[in-house]
Formats: sequence, C-alpha cells, structure tokens
Amino acid sequence: MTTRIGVVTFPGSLDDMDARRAVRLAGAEPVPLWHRDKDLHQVDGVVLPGGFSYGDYLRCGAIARFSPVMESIVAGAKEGLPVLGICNGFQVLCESHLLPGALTRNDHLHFICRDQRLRVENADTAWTSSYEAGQEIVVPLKNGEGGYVADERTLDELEAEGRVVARYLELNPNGSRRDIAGITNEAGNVVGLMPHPEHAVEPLTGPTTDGLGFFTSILKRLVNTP
Amino acid sequence: MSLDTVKHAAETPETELPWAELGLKPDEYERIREILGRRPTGAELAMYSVMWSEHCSYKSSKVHLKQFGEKAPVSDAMLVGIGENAGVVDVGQGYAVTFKVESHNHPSYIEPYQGAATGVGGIVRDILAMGARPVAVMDPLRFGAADHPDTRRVLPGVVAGIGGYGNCLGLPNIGGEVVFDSCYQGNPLVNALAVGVMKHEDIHLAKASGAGNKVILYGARTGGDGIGGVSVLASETFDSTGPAKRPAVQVGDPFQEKLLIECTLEVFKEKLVVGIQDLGGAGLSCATSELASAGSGGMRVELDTVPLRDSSLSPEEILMSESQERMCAIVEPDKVGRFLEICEKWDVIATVIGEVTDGDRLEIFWHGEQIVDVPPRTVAHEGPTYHRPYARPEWQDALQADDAAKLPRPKDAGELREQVLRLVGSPNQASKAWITDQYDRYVLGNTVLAQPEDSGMIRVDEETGLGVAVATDGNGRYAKLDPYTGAQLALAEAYRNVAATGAKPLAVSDCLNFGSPEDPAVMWQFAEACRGLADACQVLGTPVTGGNVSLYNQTGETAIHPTPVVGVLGVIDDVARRTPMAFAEQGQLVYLLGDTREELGGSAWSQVVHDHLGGLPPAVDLERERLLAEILIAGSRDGMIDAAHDLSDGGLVQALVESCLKGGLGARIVVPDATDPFVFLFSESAGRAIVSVPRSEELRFTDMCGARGLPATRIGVVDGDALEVQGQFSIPLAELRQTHEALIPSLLA
Amino acid sequence: MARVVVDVMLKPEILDPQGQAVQRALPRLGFEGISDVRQGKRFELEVEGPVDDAALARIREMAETFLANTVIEDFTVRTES
Amino acid sequence: MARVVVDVMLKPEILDPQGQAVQRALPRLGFEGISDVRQGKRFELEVEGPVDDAALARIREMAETFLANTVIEDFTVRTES
Ligand SMILES: Nc1ncnc2c1ncn2[C@@H]1O[C@H](COP(=O)(O)OP(=O)(O)O)[C@@H](O)[C@H]1O
Ligand SMILES: [Mg+2]
Repeated sequence: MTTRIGVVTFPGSLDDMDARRAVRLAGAEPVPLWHRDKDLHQVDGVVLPGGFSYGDYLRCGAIARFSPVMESIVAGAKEGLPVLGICNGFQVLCESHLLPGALTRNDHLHFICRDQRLRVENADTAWTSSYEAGQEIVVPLKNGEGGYVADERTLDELEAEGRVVARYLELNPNGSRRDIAGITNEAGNVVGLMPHPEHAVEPLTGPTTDGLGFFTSILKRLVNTP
Repeated sequence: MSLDTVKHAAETPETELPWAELGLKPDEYERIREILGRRPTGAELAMYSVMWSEHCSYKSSKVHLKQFGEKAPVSDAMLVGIGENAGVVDVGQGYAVTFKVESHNHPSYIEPYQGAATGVGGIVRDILAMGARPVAVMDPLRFGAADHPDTRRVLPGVVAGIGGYGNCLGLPNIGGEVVFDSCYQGNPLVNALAVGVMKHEDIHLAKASGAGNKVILYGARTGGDGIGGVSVLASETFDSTGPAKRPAVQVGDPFQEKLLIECTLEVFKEKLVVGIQDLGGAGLSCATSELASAGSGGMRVELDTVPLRDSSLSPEEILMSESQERMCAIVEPDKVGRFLEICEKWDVIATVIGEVTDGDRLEIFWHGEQIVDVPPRTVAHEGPTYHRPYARPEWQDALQADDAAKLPRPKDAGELREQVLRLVGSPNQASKAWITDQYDRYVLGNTVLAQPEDSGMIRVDEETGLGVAVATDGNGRYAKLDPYTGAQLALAEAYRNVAATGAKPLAVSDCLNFGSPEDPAVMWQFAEACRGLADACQVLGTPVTGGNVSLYNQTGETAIHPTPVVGVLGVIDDVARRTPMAFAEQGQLVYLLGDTREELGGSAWSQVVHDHLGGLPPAVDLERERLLAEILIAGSRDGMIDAAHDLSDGGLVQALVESCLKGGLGARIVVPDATDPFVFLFSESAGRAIVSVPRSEELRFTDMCGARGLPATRIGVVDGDALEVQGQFSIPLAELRQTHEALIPSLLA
Repeated sequence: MARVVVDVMLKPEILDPQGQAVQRALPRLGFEGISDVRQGKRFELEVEGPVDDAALARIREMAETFLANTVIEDFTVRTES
Repeated sequence: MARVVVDVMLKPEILDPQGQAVQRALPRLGFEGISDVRQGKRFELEVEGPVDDAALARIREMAETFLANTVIEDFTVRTES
C-alpha cells in the first residue's frame, strides 16, 4: 500500500506543488488538501508548505492557523500524525502552538534566498530518520521572517531534550537564536523547518538532492510502524 | 456637480471641459468632438484622455514601431504577434510560451517600493491574460550613480518592491540587469519581464464577442488609485509640473494577485471564458474599450455595479482608476454561475458589470443614465498618430570623433592588474548578489538556471525536459554613441546569452526607454533604435512579439541615454543539456570564440578608468552572431562544452573572472602572439564567447568550429585558484572575489 | 461608529531589528538624542455599535488570540475619539 | 527619559491590504461587528533630555522625512507618560 502524504494549499501557498513533487519523488502519493476542508482524507502524514498564506499580512502563519484544515491537523498531530511545516508551514505550526517559539523578521530586514548549509542534529524524528545525526546538508533557504525566537528557558529545554532538529552552519541567515533552523515537538512527529528541503530533490533544479531525506524518512517510518 | 449625461452633453455644446488639464491637445479635443458629433461627456473625456495618452496610444512611437511587423522575419514559431497583451511563441510539444517586458519607470521614482511592485504585478497580469500560467519574472533595472544619495533611496526600495511582490506571487526571479549611470539620476528605469506557459489550445485573446455574453469584473475593489496617472505620468515630465500633479500612488496587493492567478487559471481550465483583458494603465476605460473594439459587437456597462473601495468616487474616476489586481472577462450567460463559484472558492470578488451587445457602440450607464456612447475603436485603436520631427543631433559627430582609442592605457603589467581589479570591483561589473539574493529563484521547482547565469532557464515539461531560456540586455552607452548599432548590440547580446546556455533563440520582446519625443534629437535616437532593432531581428530570424515604450525619461532638458532593453526567448529540447557559465573542472581547455578587434568606444574600461564616453560602439556582425549561436547550441547538445559565457561589457577579462568565481576554479590564460594584452582583455568586440572544453572533446569541437568557419582560439586552461595571465599578472580568486562581491553591499547595506 | 486602537509591540526581551535599524540610521540623518527605538504595529478598528465593556472585552480577546502573538508580543487596547 | 510615540498609518485613500486581510479573517474567527480595520506602524522613541517644543519639532521632521513615507502615509507625534 502506498503511503499517502497530504500537502495543504492555503490561499497564498506557493511551494505546495514543489512539496507534492518531493513527496512523489520520494515514492509516496501526494494528496492535495484544501484549507477550507476539514477532511484529511486518511493521509499518513501532512506537509504544510512554504509561501505567504493569506498574504502573511498580519504575521506569518497567523491567519492560516484558524483555517478549518488546521483544526483537523492540530487534533491529528496531538494523536501522533506526522506533520512537517516548511518555512511558512513552520510559522503556522508555531502560531498553532504545536511548536514553541515564534519566527520573526530577519535581523538584516531583507528577504534572503541562498543555498544554506545545515547540520541535522536530531535524526530520530518522523521526518529526519533517513539522515545520520550530525550529517551536513545543503538546501535552499528563502524567507523574510525566519528568525527563530523563544525565551531562554524554552531554548534550553529544546537543547536539553534534543529537539533542535537542524542548525545553520557557516552563516546564520536570519538571526535565529542559537542558529536554530528547525525544531520538533516532544513526540518527534511534528517538525518545523525554515529551509526548503523540497527544493533540493532533483540535481537539475536544486543545489543538491540533500532534501529528499525528509520525504523518505516519513516513508521509512510508516513502513516500519506496525 | 450634476451628472454629465450624453443627453446633457448634446444639449450643452458650449460647456467648457478641462481637456487641456487632462493632457489633450486642441486638435485632439476637436477630433473627439468630430467623432461624437457633439461635445464629450466628462466620462467620455476621461476615457479619451487616458486612452489617447502617450502611454496607451503610442502616438509618438507607433509610426516607428510599425517596422517590427513590416520587417518581421517569417517564423513558424509565432502564434500571436504584436498587438495583444503579449506575444505567444510555439516551443514545441504542444506548448506555447508568452513573454513581455514593460516599464514602470516614473512610478518607481516617486515611490520605489510600490512603483516597482505594481510594475511586476502589471506585467504578470498581461501574461495571465493570454491564457498562460506565469512561470518566471526578470527585472532589468537602471539607477543613477551608485554612490549618489538618491540611489540609496531608490534602489533598495525598488529591489524590495520587486522581491516583495514577485516572491509573494510565487514566481522565481531568474535574471535581469542592474546598471548604474548618472544619466538615470532622477529617472531610474524599472523594467519588468514575465514569462508564461500554456498549451496551444489555451491561448486567450482580449476580445468581446457574442451578443448577450456577460462582462465580469473580478479581483480587487476599485479605489482612487493613480487616477489620471496614465496621462500625467506618461505625457509630462513630473518635475516640470511640480508635485501638485503627482497622482496618487498605487499600492499593490500580491496576495490578491496570487488569488487572481489561481482563480483565472481555473476558469480557463473549465473553458468558461470567451475573451479576457487585464486592467492596467487606464483601468476600466482601457479594458472595456479594447475588449469591445477587438470584438464583433458593442458593449453595455452599468458602471454603478463596480465594487468600490471608496464610495465617493465619481464615474469618471471609476473609469480612470488604476487600482491593481483586477481583470475583466467575457463569459457566456450559462457559464456565469460556474465562473462566480470559482471566484468564490478563491475569495475573489466578481461582479457582472455589463454585457456584449449586437450594436457597435460602447455604452456606459450610471444609475440608469447614459454617460458614455462612443465607437470603441476610436477610443482604443484609432487614437492620434504623430509624425514627430526628428534630426540627428549636431553633437553626435563630435561624440563619435572623441575616440576611446586615444585614452591612456596601462603602462605595464602592474597597472594592467590594477585596472582589472578596478573593473571587476566597479558598480556595473561588480556582483549583484546582494540584490538578487532578495529574490526567490527556486519557487515552482523548475528553475534550471538563474542569475548570475547568462540567461534564466525554466523547465516547461518535467517528463521530456523541454525548457525555455530568457535573457535581457541593453547598453545605453553604446546606444548613445550610435542608437542604430546600440539597439542591435542589445539584441545581439541577449541572443548570445540565450545561445550560451544552449537554447535556440526564437523571439524578442523589447522595452524602449527614451527621453522626450518632443525633442527631435531624442526622436532621432528612437527612430534609429527601432530601425536597428527591426533590421537585426530580420537577419537573426527572431520576430518582435511585443514590448513597451517609455518616453519622457528626462530631467529638465537632459534625457537619459537612449536605452533599448531587449529580451530574447529561446527554447531547449532538454534542459539537462544546458550549459552553465562556471568553469567546472580543472584541466579543461578554455577557448575564445570569435574575433577580437580594438573596440573600446563605450566600453566599461573607458567608463571605469577614464569616466569617458565617446567614439563608436563595437561593430555588429549578425551573421557571425548566428554562427556563434549555432556552435554554442551544438556544443551544448552534443556535450562538447561544459561551460560557456558570453563576452559583453568588460570584455574577456570580466567573463573570465565571472566563470572562475562561479565555479571556484582558477584559470591560466595565455595572450595569443601578436596580440596586445590590454586589447585582448578589455576590448568589447561583439560576437564572442568563452567556453571550456573537456580535453576528450577538443578535437571534435575545434573541427566543428573549423568546418563552420568560426574562429576558435585556445587561450588557456582551467587551473589553480588564481586568474593568471601569463607574463602579465596573477590575481588569487580570493582577492578577485573580495573585490567583486564587497562593493554593492558596502554601498547599500 | 467608534474607533478602537490596538497597539502591538514586541516584548522588551525580544530583539527588534526594525527598531534597531531605525535607531542606527538616525544619527546619520542628523537626528541625535534618541536612545532607543522600538517598532510595532497599530491597528485601528472601526466598531459598529457601542464600545461598552463587553465590546472591549471581545476586542481584548481578539488581540490576545489573533492580532498579537503573545509568545513574543504585548498589546494594549484603547478607545479613541 | 521621556517617550515619544509616532503613529504612521496609510492615507485613507491608499489601499491597505494588511488591514483588509485582518478584517476579512475576523468573521471567520467569530468576531463580528468590526466594519473596518487599518494596520499601521507604531514607533516608540526614548528621548534623552527634555521633550520640549524644539524636540518635538525635530521628531516631527524625523517622522516626515524618515519614519513615514508621506507619499502614501500620514503620521502623528505625541508624548506618552
Ligand atoms: N535586477 C536583476 N534581477 C535578476 N537578475 C539580475 C539582475 N541584475 C543582474 N542579474 C543577473 O546577473 C547576471 C549578470 O548580469 P549582467 O552582467 O547584466 O549579465 P550580461 O552581461 O549577461 O548581460 C545575469 O544572470 C543577470 O540575469
Ligand atoms: Mg551574459
């Protein structure tokens, strides 16, 4: 049976097509999910893609959080449904309080698009098990509000519990606290990531194919769980 | 004021209207009275004045633009030519591609962020209106001196606006230009290009046919944005009229436009649309009159049904408003329900505002009273035509006589090295990464090449690898020295850039940025540039499919350099065969293709080292450009070359530096015998490129060049981590990189 | 119709790059004597009906759950004439 | 140290996509009765020395030339305790 991964389209989502392509290249079946639709169509996992949901006019992800589909996703995530939020998706996860902290305006105040080196710190989450802990990868990064912030206690907790999933190497592109590029919840099923692994899945269109691991990880996990 | 109805206008012929304030000339106003057989109503006057403005009617330029059609080479690829929102080109496998470049110069000077943002929004709607999914944007930009305080105001705003809008639309930015020259102080050039892809059967046109079909306005509500903007902005220099006449600035809402795109593509997919037009300059005046004029019947519009953002707007203002993110569709009555449903799905407001009639008039009503009754063609397509006087300026001879050959040259190898560094660290040759890193180049996942490559390349079909490449170029310095040749050089460069990546050039779009057409010298530059471009397109077999003219780019009496910007679109059967610019492997051989003559007029060297502009621009040999392109395409297709980079401003040394830095590999270069090292490195002879050839392919490659008669000179090898010109100098890549990359951030960050 | 204003500012302990950029630019532009700048958001809400305690309470809830992200932002609500 | 607040709002005739997005979202979140939302910026400036007329005049100039883009925005300056 093929693994079905839902990819949500909010008005203003931009990388939804790319996320579906990445899911397909990883060998799973992408299932489009519509923001107004509560029904998750029995998917085995969900990707919240990048973009500017609802224009990101209030705060990134702030309006998307209240969409019908998010109600189901929040409920599902609490039951263990694997959810990956990329960029705007990460922002939606923080706004939804599935992940702690928030993403703020880049410290240099510009949108930045670059090929970013990362270290995968935690290779035990639903979305990172194809990697080795400590593995270095290069994937595109593109955001205007990607600076991860949380209070010191939360940051310490994330570190202590190994919940920092990925960290920026060589250059911190947005002023994220402790070079954090991605985090996970306590259960490891919800992951938020600022860089874009879905743009590094084909040699022709990405700087590397290092991003594919996020999408194969979920396959591996679902195949292995009874 | 009471409503100025058609009836009232007929009864009050003596009423004076402010036609002069709206930018109409006495004879133009007289002509409107003749057409209507009475005085126009206020609403009619509003429509004629915006539609007959320079910006909408091309009244000064169209006698020259005609040549693009008359001299157009026969091309099987051309599906839709000049006159529609954008041209459409067949790229094979059932796909068609549309692209167009447009200017938003004056608004971007007044309000850089919004001016540039709405420029992107406008060109994307043009592409969408053809039936295509927009897939990429590019932004040829020109600013005043890099270190001028106003450049610090204008440039970051423009770049943020282009990024803010394009990134939020989800369109990769795949290339453009950034040029600094004090002639653009006070007149920055913000041109924007968009590319779209569709299947042949999805091509849509802007015409209203079928009596009884409904006219649907959808997208943003109409507000007081840019009222009169078209006529004021395009027909006057704003500094001469003072700030009082500055129109309200238009604010873009890229999120609304993204919804408009998705919603429009969905109604296309369900074949719900008979004709469609975007609302840009001149807003509803333009959309209704153009749709009706191009269609078979007339049109009746109930203007009071238009959804407003500001309820105090008068009918004239509604007709002239340039509120962004709106489209107008013609839909059969039984499909209206489904059309509105799709709009609702995307949270897009849609309103039936009128219908196509079987008459031949455009009639507009306001709460039941008729305020417009005009033959639509007279508004949209039969505006005034000027044969403005033009004359070669008397200073042209002196300018051309002021030959760059006489400028002092570097005395020794040390000075040569120093001038190389000054060149690659000068504003126009320095890396633009600080700017282009603010643009998303990855979104949609089909970007195969983006800046700083020679052209941007987009995959069109994931299965077959079919793709298109686009490059834009323009060199105002060359065009100032000789506008005919300058326009041809712009085309030649863009054509060469497309071929350098392995794509076959197919078609052209152009944006002609000039000073005031009322100045015979400027008009001559314009006429010469059109003639040059049309002649060159004929030889290269690349028809002009559309474009844009921006006049009145001047401050007081001083015009900008004549600046024709040319975009070339090419096709490549399999993007996997593309050629990037970076040297990729140590030991590969570097070949220089083409002939190097001593050509320094208008060169980057003459600007950077001597602040000089004089002499003649490089000579153009279009047959040579064709041959070079064929070799570059064959080399790419057959795997004979691993890197290619065209030579343009800055000459050979600039190209070498860029190819080295991009790949992080050095090169050892040998100056050929009997060649002056300075000329070898800095000359800007056209029709040249460098390639890197794997040793295993050398014979095959040189045989091909030999057989076809293209000079190919082995000038060195990819090697080490410095750029070394033997017997002259060696510069470590780290030093080159520092010089090349540090300048722009130091000026702007 | 009455206007209610909601001001949203980053909490003091959260870095405010926009405010800092403004502050850094001021001396260059010839403005001295500003020791700190914070940049936040101001929302102007036009309220139908009376702005009584109940209405204000609802708006406070709206600010808390929606207009501000209380992980990083503080807000104030007030009526304006 | 005194605080001066500069509020910057888009001019009424200028499209405010941010405010509109908020307004459109409100009914969906169960907040009715808000007929218009405008979103602007709020700057809090900490001023060294006395906030006298001269200081306010300087800040007004700063707002005019720098904090606000008067092509599309209006601003107000006021002291806050
Ligand atoms: N404003 C811009 N936006 C996007 N890309 C740009 C811009 N300016 C320059 N570039 C890119 O930088 C590269 C180098 O620019 P340029 O030196 O003008 O190229 P060329 O010499 O081929 O005309 C090209 O890939 C061009 O597309
Ligand atoms: Mg080039």
